[in-house]
Amino acid sequence: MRRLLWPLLVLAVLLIVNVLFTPSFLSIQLRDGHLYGSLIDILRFGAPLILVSLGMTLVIATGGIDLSVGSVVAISGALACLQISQDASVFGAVASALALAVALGAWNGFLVAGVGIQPIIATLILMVAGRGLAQLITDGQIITINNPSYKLIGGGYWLTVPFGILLVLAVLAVTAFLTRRLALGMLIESVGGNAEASRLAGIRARGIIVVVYAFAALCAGIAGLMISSNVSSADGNNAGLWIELDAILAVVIGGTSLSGGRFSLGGTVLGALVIQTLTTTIYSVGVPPETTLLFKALVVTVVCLIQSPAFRQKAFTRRPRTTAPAPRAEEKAEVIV
Amino acid sequence: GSGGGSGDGTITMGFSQVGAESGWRTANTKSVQDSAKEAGITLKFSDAQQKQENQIKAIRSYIQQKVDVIAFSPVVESGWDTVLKEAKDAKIPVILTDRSVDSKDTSLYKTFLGSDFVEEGRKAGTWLVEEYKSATDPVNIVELQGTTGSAPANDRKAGFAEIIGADPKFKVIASQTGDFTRAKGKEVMEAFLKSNPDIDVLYAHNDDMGLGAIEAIEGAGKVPGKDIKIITVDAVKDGMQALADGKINYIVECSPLLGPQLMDLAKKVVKGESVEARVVTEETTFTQEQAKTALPSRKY
Amino acid sequence: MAESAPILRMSGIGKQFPGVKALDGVDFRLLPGEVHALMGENGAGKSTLIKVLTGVHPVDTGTIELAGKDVAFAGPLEAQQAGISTVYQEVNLCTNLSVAENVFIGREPRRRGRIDWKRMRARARELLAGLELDLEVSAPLSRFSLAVQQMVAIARAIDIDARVLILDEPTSSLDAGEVEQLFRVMRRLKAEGIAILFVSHFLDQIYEISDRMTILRNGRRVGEYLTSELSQVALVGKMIGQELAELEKLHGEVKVFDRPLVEARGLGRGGAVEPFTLTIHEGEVVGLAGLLGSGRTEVARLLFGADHADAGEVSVGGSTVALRTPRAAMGHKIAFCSENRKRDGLIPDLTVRENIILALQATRGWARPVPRDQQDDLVGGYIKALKISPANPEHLVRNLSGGNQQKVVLARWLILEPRLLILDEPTRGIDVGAKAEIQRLVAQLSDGGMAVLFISAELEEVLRLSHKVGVLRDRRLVAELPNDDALTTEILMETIASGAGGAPAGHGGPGHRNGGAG
Amino acid sequence: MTTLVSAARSMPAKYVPVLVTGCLFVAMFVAGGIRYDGFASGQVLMNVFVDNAFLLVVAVGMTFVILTGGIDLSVGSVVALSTMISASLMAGPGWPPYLVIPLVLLIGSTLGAVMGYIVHAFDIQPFIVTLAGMFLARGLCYTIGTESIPITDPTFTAFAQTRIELGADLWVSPSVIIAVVVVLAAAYVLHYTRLGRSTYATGGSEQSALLMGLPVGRTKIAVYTISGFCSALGGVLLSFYMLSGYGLHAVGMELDAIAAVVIGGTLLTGGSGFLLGTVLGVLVLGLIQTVISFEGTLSSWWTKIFIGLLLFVFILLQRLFSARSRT
Ligand SMILES: Nc1ncnc2c1ncn2[C@@H]1O[C@H](COP(=O)(O)OP(=O)(O)OP(=O)(O)O)[C@@H](O)[C@H]1O
Ligand SMILES: Nc1ncnc2c1ncn2[C@@H]1O[C@H](COP(=O)(O)OP(=O)(O)OP(=O)(O)O)[C@@H](O)[C@H]1O
Ligand SMILES: [Mg+2]
Ligand SMILES: [Mg+2]
Repeated sequence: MRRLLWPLLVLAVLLIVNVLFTPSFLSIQLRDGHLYGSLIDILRFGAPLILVSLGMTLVIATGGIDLSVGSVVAISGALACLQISQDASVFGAVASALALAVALGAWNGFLVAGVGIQPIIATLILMVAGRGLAQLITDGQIITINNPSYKLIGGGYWLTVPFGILLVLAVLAVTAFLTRRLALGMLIESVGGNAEASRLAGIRARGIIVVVYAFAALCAGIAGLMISSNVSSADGNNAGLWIELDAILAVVIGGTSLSGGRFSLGGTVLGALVIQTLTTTIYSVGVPPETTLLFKALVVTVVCLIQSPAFRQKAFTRRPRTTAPAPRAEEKAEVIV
Repeated sequence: GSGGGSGDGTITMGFSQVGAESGWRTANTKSVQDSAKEAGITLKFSDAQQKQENQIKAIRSYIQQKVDVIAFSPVVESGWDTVLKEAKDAKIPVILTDRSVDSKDTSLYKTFLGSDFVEEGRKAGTWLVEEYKSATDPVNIVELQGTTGSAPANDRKAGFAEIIGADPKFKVIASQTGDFTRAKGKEVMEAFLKSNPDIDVLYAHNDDMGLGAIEAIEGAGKVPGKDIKIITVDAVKDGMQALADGKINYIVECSPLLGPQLMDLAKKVVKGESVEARVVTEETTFTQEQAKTALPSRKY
Repeated sequence: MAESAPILRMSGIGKQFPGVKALDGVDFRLLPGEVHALMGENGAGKSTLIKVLTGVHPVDTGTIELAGKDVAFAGPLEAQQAGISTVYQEVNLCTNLSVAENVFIGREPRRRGRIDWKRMRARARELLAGLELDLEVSAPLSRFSLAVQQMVAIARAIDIDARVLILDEPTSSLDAGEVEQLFRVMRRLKAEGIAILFVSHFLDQIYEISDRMTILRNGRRVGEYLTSELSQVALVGKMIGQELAELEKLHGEVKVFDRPLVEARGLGRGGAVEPFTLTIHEGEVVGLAGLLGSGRTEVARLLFGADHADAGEVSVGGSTVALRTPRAAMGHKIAFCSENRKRDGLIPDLTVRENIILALQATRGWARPVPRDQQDDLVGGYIKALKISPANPEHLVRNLSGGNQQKVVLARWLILEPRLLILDEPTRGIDVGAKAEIQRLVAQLSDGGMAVLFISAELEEVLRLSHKVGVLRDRRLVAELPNDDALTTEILMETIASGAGGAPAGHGGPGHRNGGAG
Repeated sequence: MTTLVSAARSMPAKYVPVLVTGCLFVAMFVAGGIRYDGFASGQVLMNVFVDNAFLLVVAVGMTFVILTGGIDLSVGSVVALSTMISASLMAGPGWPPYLVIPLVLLIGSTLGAVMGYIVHAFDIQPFIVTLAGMFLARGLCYTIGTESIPITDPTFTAFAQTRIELGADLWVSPSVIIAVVVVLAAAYVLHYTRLGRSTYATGGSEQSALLMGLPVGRTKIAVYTISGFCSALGGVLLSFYMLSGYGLHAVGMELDAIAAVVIGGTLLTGGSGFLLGTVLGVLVLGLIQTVISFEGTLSSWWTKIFIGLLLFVFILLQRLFSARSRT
């Protein structure tokens, strides 16, 4: 996988920078029967982003985009916490939150595939209204809950490993199975690569698009549960704010083109890890908040430049080039008949 | 019939809120709405979703709708002159809540009702200085700032820095934005804990970030409130609970319950009575003991 | 013809793509006032040579001289400015723009700095009239068939004042009449001293128009010959490196068709094709003949459910069916290989293997993948049968040569083993060797009971393959002729021109344009 | 002689979406007038312009970029940066506006040109390049200062508070005039210049445009430069509107601009759309905002849900009507 080489390199450089500032950065200990260390933190906090990005990858591969994932994150967390705060069972709360997420995703898919609205606008509707919905559920307050089994999802550990990481691995495995073992991946890439040709090849593009948006929303829903469970509270306004942007960025860093077609799940995971590592680096290196964004701009620029073959070629090989003594062809005055 | 209420005696107020970005803000909105109902004032409410341009638009539309009085919580201090002048030309009095504006022409608004964020920062600093009065070792402080650039973040940081700056033993070893949210507060604190082995004090610009940080501290095997002392601002219910539980050491109140005071002012202003140019909300601070007594009656 | 100094000389040109050596030390020269044919099998490197010349790809080795000066163009823009006008193989126009703009974009007539739309449209109309094409020039190009688009691309290229004109397979979907128009213009340009580089897989066209030819095989130059001195047989031999067996007669014995497979009754679509009635029997090959834009493609699309019919009905195997989507048609084992491989066929970013099994996979749904070894068997088989090169199933389709891409699309549909296979210009851009192979395959399949609807601008091909020929004119099915020994291309041409009882085509007045269309 | 393919006489088919959008806008305005007192006045409509002049200018730049099939996420931050630079230069060193404004426009255009160059020369996806630009511009704002800086320059304030009376008790701000001029100029460029036409061609098919010998690279750099210029100009107009510079101004404005362009019927994949559509898109967003403020009793969350609903109904009707009239 040569494509993944460059994001991997950037990730490595970021980690090295961290080690220079915090020598113990790479160490992982067992504390209270939990794995503990900065690397674990990156995975743990990166888990929701990875999930959202996985769903986003498939959406982007169909040539679409989903701006509503952030709102779905908030909605699912809000609904689950609301129910738990009203003494519903954790299982019921989780199930209904995810069901709602899937329904919202299917709605997006319906607008895109059924009504034919451009994806960015179709999902913008839910992005705006969904925030409102999440706040409606929480009544604008932060719902705080205290439930150990719910806490497991985003803040707990299982066999010393943070449960969130296991959850991500599971979703990743399922996604990889569906898309790479079964034929879903090829059909998605085909629809994203050339929609009309796919239709004429007999692919049911509509169904696939609805499934993909629903899947993205499901991933966002799980991420929402994780985020709210991690802090034992649901914040309708701030949960998942701007996560769609980070997710799209992760997908793009991972080498998937925004114009649809080929996608790479591994690349996306790597992209999300780069973003999360960058965030952690900013905290632990002590970049002042005012310059955080400059730092981010710098890293993103470097990442995208280094990933570009054109840039590498221009930067590392210099080939002299003769140009034509180009006599400008004049326009014809007369039309030849 | 919405506008021109002065004739039939009922007052119509246009209120432009910043947004609903936090529980604090929601409590603020609710307080305004409830008190308006109690005071018999017709309230036109609009949410600007954090955007100054939306607030300007809303105010302009209130002028268009000929309300009796306009109240709003400015997103930012600057840039209100134009629209306030329009309000003045239309002879509609304006009340500022929560934050002031920096206009030189003070005739553009009748009064400003709200908290003083710098003062809140100072109160937090003062408690800290008092708490470590006898200590000689350096005190390592980490700070969780609010949203970069937002007024409370700027002012609470400045007020705090002003007080502790007097004594070189207080050192802010790390300061980072937590966007006023629990999740970010937790995430940033985890990173702080990894890169800075000995943290003595955490100053968070609001309760929510403090609450997130508490989870991070517990996760690192330390005891919040003991190993690391915690100061926050706001005094929302969850924060007060943590304070009473001994996980937070000190909270500076920033009260969102401006509604009753606002309605009183509005009535006076509409009648043409003179009001004070600056009305400070009644706010206090809480220690752990005070929290235990105050908690049962806490509304938000 | 007197040998003057070459206007263009390429020497020792080499071009390496990842995994493929597309050009290897090729020498090439072009004289002013000649039509020079570049010949070779699919994937021989013809298009690559053209792209390297015009700066689409940088050269690896070798030099290019234009009028005695060394040049290396950074892109088509520079090449164009230096006087090289090119029609690339795939129709490369902006279909979202109007016809007139496609002809003139980049060189729009202007008045006081602003584009003079009126003059531009007028000139476009005039220019196209020179090719005997009467189009609504302000309509977006996407509305027109591929053949028309090809003509527009040609019109654009010949209007650019150039010293060198390059035409890479401009005639692949043109009918005989259009080709004649093109040749007329080419002869005139040639007389003006312009050097023309011409690529085509139609040997008759090459012999009609070209003065000289250069033959490529596997990226190497075989040699340069005067057309008059090389026989067709020798040419083919040099292209494929061996003698081509005589085209055997297809469809040996006369068959009787008594089991109708697909019957269209009064099927039609307003503005596209008038209601028609057509019966296709099992094992029968039905050819469709007609001029450019006569509605052949529309007939095919209706039968496949790619477009909605607004009149009539279709029955398959005796029972009336609704062909609302391509998927529904595929459910009845109807397959459709469209004429526009770039727009309606290929998924450029997928591999050859994936493109070939796509339709098969679509019929199975996403949950039942075609097992990998079955994929490899099928794909490997067709790569061999159709001589797809490079013979690597994991190659990206976008990197294949035009002819090889066409074979991939064909393979996709052959693999399905449908009961009715609709082929719209299936041999577009395919070399002589492979063309014979495909024709043999079609004949073989129909002998095995498959019905074929065969559309081609090449009447010989239609005649060779079909049992029955439907003739379209002005979007109307005007005749259905049994392909007995009496039917010749001349008769066919006559039918096309006059229609069954229709008046002979006049010269393209505006009234003519909508003739026949409802 | 050849049989000819005719184009049906449905020439204005490409104008249908814009037409439908326009009609729906009018319908929405009428509905508002029926529902709310004081809504159906000319000044309400004028205020939509006054309150959205800067967005209009920004959306014009975005239209260029989207027409080439690209996207520019940096516009909001560049707007903020422009307000910040203007305010700080006038407040600190006391530069006069006639120096500050050209400088700001230059900075915006340069930022755009650099992004366009990177997109073109290194073949990197516009999304990621302009996202980096977005971080950069916003970061530069904070480096200048985290507080909001008031603008007190007399010329500036005078300009900001000028009202241009249109008669019949209607007025607009000078910014509206500037925005209208920008729209007209942009429409001219798109329709009557080679740059405009190669913008459409590049969006239709970049590869084809390249093979047709169009200056694709130059076009791409040009559209991002235009977008940068428009954002900077939008920033100047926003400074007039707000009379302050602030790093948190115009957060998320890129989404508003993109939404306006797309609502106006421009395809995000490029190559198809009209500037008039963008104008209508901005007006629709503005009108939705106005409806919200006239509604006046919505809680914060109902506000969002209501905006979403209005948007949904609008888009749905737009789709349905343009689909129907096409067949
Ligand atoms: N961009 C590319 N990347 C990789 N390989 C390429 C690329 N373009 C062409 N090739 C390869 O170069 C070889 C020559 O292709 P080229 O298109 O020149 O053939 P051609 O002679 O024009 O064939 P055809 O008659 O089918 O058009 C082919 O093997 C093709 O697969
Ligand atoms: N209403 C219309 N207005 C303009 N053009 C149309 C219209 N309907 C169809 N066309 C164009 O004309 C073509 C109809 O001709 P069609 O392609 O069916 O004929 P054909 O015989 O296959 O011609 P060709 O050899 O050009 O492919 C369509 O492909 C389309 O591009
Ligand atoms: Mg070729
Ligand atoms: Mg055809």
